[in-house]
Amino acid sequence: MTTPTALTPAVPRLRLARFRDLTLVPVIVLLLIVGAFLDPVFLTAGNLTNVLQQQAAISLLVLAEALILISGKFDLSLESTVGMAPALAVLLVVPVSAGGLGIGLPAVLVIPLCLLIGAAIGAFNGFLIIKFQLSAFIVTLAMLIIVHGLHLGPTEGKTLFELPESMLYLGGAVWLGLPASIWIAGALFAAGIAGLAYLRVGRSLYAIGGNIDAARAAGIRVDRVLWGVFILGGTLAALAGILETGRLGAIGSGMGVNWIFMVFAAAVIGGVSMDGGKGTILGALTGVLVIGLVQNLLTLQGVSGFWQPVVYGTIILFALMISRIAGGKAQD
Amino acid sequence: MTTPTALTPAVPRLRLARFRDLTLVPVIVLLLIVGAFLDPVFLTAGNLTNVLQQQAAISLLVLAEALILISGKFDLSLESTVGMAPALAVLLVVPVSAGGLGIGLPAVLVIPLCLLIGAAIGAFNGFLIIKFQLSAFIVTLAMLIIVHGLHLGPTEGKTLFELPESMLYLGGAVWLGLPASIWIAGALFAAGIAGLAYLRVGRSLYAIGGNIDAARAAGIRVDRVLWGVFILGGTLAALAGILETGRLGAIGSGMGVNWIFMVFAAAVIGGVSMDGGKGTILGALTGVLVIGLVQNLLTLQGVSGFWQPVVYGTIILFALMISRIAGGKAQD
Amino acid sequence: MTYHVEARNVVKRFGPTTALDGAGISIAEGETHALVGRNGAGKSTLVSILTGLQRPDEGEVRFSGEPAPALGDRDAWRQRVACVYQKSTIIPALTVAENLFLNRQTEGRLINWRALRARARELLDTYEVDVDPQALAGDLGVEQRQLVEIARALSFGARFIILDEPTARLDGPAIERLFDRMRALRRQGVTMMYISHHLDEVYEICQSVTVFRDARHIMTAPVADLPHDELVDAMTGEATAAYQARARTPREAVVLAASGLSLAGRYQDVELSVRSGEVVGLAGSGSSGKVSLAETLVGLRRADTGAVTVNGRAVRPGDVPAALAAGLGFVPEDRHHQGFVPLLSVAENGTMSIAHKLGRLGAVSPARRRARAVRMIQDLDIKTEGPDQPVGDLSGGNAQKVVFARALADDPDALVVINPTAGVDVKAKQALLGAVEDAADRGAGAVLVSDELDDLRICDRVLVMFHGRVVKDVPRGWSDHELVAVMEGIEE
Amino acid sequence: GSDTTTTTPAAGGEGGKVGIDHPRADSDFWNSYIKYVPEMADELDVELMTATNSQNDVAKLVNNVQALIGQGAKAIVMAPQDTGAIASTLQNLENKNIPVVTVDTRPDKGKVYMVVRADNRAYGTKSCEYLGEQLGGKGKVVQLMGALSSINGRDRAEAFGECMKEKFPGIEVFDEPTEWEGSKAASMLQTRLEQHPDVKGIYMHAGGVHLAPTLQVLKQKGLLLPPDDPKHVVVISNDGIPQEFEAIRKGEIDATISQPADLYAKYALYYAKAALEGKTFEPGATDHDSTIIELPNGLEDQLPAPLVTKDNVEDQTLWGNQVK
Ligand SMILES: Nc1ncnc2c1ncn2[C@@H]1O[C@H](COP(=O)(O)OP(=O)(O)OP(=O)(O)O)[C@@H](O)[C@H]1O
Ligand SMILES: Nc1ncnc2c1ncn2[C@@H]1O[C@H](COP(=O)(O)OP(=O)(O)OP(=O)(O)O)[C@@H](O)[C@H]1O
Ligand SMILES: [Mg+2]
Ligand SMILES: [Mg+2]
Repeated sequence: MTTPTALTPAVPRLRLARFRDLTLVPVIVLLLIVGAFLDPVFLTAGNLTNVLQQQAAISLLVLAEALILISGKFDLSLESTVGMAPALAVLLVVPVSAGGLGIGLPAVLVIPLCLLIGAAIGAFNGFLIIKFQLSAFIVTLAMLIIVHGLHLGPTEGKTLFELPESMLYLGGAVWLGLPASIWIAGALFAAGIAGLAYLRVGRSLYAIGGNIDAARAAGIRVDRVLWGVFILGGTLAALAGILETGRLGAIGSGMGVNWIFMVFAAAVIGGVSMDGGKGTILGALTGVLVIGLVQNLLTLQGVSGFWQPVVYGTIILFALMISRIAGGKAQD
Repeated sequence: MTTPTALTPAVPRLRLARFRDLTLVPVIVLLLIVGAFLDPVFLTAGNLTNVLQQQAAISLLVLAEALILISGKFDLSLESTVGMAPALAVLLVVPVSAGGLGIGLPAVLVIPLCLLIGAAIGAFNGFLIIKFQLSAFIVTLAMLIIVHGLHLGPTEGKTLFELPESMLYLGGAVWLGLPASIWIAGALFAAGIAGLAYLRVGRSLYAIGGNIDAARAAGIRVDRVLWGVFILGGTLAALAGILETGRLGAIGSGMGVNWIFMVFAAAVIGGVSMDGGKGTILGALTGVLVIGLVQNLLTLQGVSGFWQPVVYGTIILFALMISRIAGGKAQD
Repeated sequence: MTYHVEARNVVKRFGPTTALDGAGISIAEGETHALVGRNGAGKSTLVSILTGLQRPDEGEVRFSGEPAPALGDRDAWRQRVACVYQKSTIIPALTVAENLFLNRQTEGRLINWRALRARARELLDTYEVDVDPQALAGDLGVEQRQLVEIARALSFGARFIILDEPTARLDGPAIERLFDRMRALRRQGVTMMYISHHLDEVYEICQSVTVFRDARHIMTAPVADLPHDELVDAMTGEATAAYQARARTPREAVVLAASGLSLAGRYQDVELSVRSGEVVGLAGSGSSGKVSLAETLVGLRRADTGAVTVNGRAVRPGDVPAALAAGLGFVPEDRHHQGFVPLLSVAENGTMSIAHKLGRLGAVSPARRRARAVRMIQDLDIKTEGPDQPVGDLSGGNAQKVVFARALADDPDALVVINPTAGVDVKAKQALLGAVEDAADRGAGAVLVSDELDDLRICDRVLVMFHGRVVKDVPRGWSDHELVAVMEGIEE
Repeated sequence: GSDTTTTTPAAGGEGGKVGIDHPRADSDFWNSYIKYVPEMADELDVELMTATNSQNDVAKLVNNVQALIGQGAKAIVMAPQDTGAIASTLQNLENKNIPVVTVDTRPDKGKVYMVVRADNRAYGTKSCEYLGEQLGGKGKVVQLMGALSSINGRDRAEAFGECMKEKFPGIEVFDEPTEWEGSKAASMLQTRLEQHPDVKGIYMHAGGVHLAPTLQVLKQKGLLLPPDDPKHVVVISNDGIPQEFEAIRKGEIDATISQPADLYAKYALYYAKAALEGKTFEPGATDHDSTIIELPNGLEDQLPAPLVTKDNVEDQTLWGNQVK
């Protein structure tokens, strides 16, 4: 019945699909070339390392959001976790004199505590969204506000700068000539790429995001997987907070604030669909890089602060169009 | 074979469906009762009028966003239009000495110009999303940034104090004992409720948001309708800007900034689905009222600024749960 | 005796609807058991209960005498039962290979994609499904997707397999291959439950049959000693005669015509003219281009060359509203995809394309809409709680009737219906075919695209397409064998 | 006074390029500052690099500083709006021997060459004293606060609150967290006036965002009355933008504290240049009506922030009277 000829388009189509993760690569190449012409500093190893280091923390949020988006959900509260988890962890360990809560847990616990707080926020989100079947968008929007309040409240909006050493280490250390945060983000992205490609649970995210009923019918433990993804997301956001804390040397009340839009922008221009089931971690990574390079270039060029948003937004639109044209499919 | 009895259950179902728009009514009643106990001023006509007036501008954004969400799309850039459209319109008419661009169009044109600018932004969004088939989320995210930049750039971030009289009139006038902005918002909401219930084009929004291919196959001119919705959305945002300008007496560079999250929160707790095809304007209105009352109550109670977000977010979560329980269906 | 599968006194309610009201089924080891009933009788609901997707409000399910596993224990369910659901469970963004082995991509820890592809290739070959395992499932046609679903369900090695209307989207040869497969499985002792609205299929491969009506169990009997009429009567609850195609004489006026129509990769040089009062069938095997052609006639596609005229006037190509305004009515191929808006009511879906006639100045009068809908519900015998029920809550066949009702809503001069009876029960099928014939009797011309030979019997002539070309114009009075031969390109 | 310094520009631009980061572009005060910077650079003959803008985001500030260093900055002028989170950047700059002048805020930790600022706590105290005296030590006062996450907002609020408690215990203060948003300010003030129609005084943290909404609400409530009217609400603002002066002239508000945008720009560059020239400074009075004080991590030049009332609003040396 189906003639063999009908099958021929499959092969080029597949190649295209592979490429679809990498539609931003030409954009990145273009940015590198244009940047090199505009500023001699741009293409130096030092500057590019800076870009990577600057994007390390936010890239973890993009990783988290990409996982959540692929499984068809949504998490806005990640940005508040970035500041709140480290802040609360620090308050639990430092003495009252340094602004602490007077609980005085051992300082070595600060990092595990921070990650635990992130995981707990993710778990709570997951609980409301999965068990209560509430809208993910609005739950995590409310949580964005609440979690930020739980940062402002106990710190009274003050910056915490007397931090345990361990809290500062990761964000500041240099391993084998590169900042540790680059290694960490790199390793996690590699794990994400591999996990989503080669693990059953990774593949199940695509199934859940693509057709949740079908996933359930195929025996995937949908609720458990989704919950896990939210917890992982919160944990990654807390880790992003740790890296950022080390980079900045303190925890300000504005840490993470307004990151989430950029996070979505990076994920979506990188090919992750807001409708779930589509996109790759590698694509999301290219999205992060584009945004980092554009920001760096705007800084180097000293574009006036007033007009920066216009230039910046326009470049995002262009990246979007290129990925649309290269990808060939309507976006959603 | 269908016996007449098969038709009888229609009545209770209909009633239930009607109620679903109004799941927030118990929340509103609860807020009113609690508020009356907490503060004697709360339930006075003066205070409630204030709440309405304070919510008038943002409610127009909620109206716009509800229309866009119902038709299955998304617009984040509305918040930037609120400040940019009035600012640019003012710059086009005021003299250079007042910070103007030196174009010097007649001052009576300022309101039509402002609405036109809003419509143009909506049209551009629609163009990219419909004709170019780009992701609405990310297009309007980029536009949020760009449009805000187009506000900051020409004004150089300055607050515009010297405004044409007509720009201030609507936001400040009192008609029949109530602020004009309440009348305007009320009239537009009434029009929205009626239009979505009784007009062909209004019903077509539900069809498009519910199943765009089916809408197309049923002969609805999908692209035209969607484009119209985006243009209407931009225009309403510009009108919101006019009302807000009149209320504040000046156009600051932060006008509208960070509104969009509240707008979504109001629409979604009011029962409008982020997935399109579901929700009513009346529901969205109840969402706006809940948010306005909560804010008012927090101010009256003088809750500490540090903890306000926590209280606020928690109340949104509760409203969400109540509307989930009353609505009976899982949200998305 | 212990049955392999048993459901007893199952009650399942959805809000005000009772989908199952103390119904049950008992299936002996190794038999192929048919479940039949009208649209909305509760068949698919029983399927979701037998596969552990939904919990019955009352009643119990037993496998080989043992109580069914807990709802959360998906692995236990999957060992006991595999299923081809009525609703697609294909994930469009994933490849065919992955869809076939969803959640069992590997026994070990890491997925070996090469091995997975090979397994998929092998599986597809076994079932003679000719698709590339690396293609994205979303790029497949309706029929190919269905074949992938079937191949997946049969490949689990489960001892009990449910097939819920697997043939609704398949053409003749594909159905034959499926039946060969099912017979082989039966020889291996596999128990099957088979749901279909094609009763001759029931007689062909099932040993016993259970009939549901209005959410209740009506009867269970061996197929062999059950006359066809009795089965139909059990389903409908009344004496029902077989459908008789009517005789007609088409008039002179051409209401729908296409000339020189070509669309690259789909069809070439199509000439077509449908006269008033004439029903023209469009037949062809899979991928013959018949659906694309029909979609072009109604404006869903734009041809590369050629023109479509309705009542002698040219219609703007690729413009559905223009086609509707010119006097066309149509039923799209896939009701879920293009047919209806699930959240909107029966009334709104049914009147969507005539909304401009239900009020003035762009308004729609809810009362008039309701009145129209009540008439539609009665005319086509739609089983619904009323005009305000969302179409998404209707059973498949009833949703199809709503889509059909819309096509007829405007008394079209020309009617284009694509697979109109897919998933529709015997009685409904009669109603829908009757509606096409009624329209023709009123003077409309109709194009009926179908894979079902029974549907094509009402046609005054059948155009057969092969590889994108109209190869033969077969007048009334053909035999199944004759027509199939032309469709398969065996005979010119 | 402004132009009383006697610096002689020693061999123009000797020390190298000065990198400068602006904190934000969306407030009137900072925009005036941004406009003064190139003017003052010309005047002082400082070789200024293209300015970066960190848009009120300390993470961006850190990135910008990295970029400025990469491009060869030898001294950095910045205005970190988050005074803690800049610590490791300052450490970094110290290691590289790059002197830092901060404007408006005083970093909590990390070496700075000079902090150029008017004392934000002093704003709060001065405003409290003015209001307290005008109201005779009793009545109700609304404080429209900035963002609680900003050090300046917090300093003003704390000092104002402490002073009120100490010196004017008879005054009841209502704190409104407006997040520097005009919209919130209008709503909160309106609500508070509804609740307490007898509010007698208003303290606004930032004229740029709070002035117009406050006037609008007062007008709507019929409370925009001349100073001699018994129902007049006493309003004091902070910033010193031209519109505040205009309102003082009209009698709509009573006073403001002029935050010297021009002096911020001027002395930021002055000290940056001095640092490059290897000059050092000692705590004590300066030649421009200010005092340098010693900090644990550097020095701070506390520039004068004059109280402007109807009496001195025409003083042409006020920066608000100089902008066009
Ligand atoms: N999720 C649901 N919500 C509300 N009603 C439902 C739902 N699922 C099924 N129903 C109702 O239950 C009844 C039985 O539906 P079911 O799908 O089992 O019928 P069926 O026998 O499979 O029909 P068909 O032959 O058309 O597939 C119908 O009236 C249908 O409207
Ligand atoms: N999405 C697609 N992309 C590319 N080619 C396609 C696509 N869908 C169908 N085709 C090709 O178009 C031609 C005609 O397809 P069409 O769907 O009209 O056939 P059909 O007769 O309706 O088949 P069926 O009975 O299987 O639905 C076939 O050669 C088919 O392979
Ligand atoms: Mg069914
Ligand atoms: Mg087809």
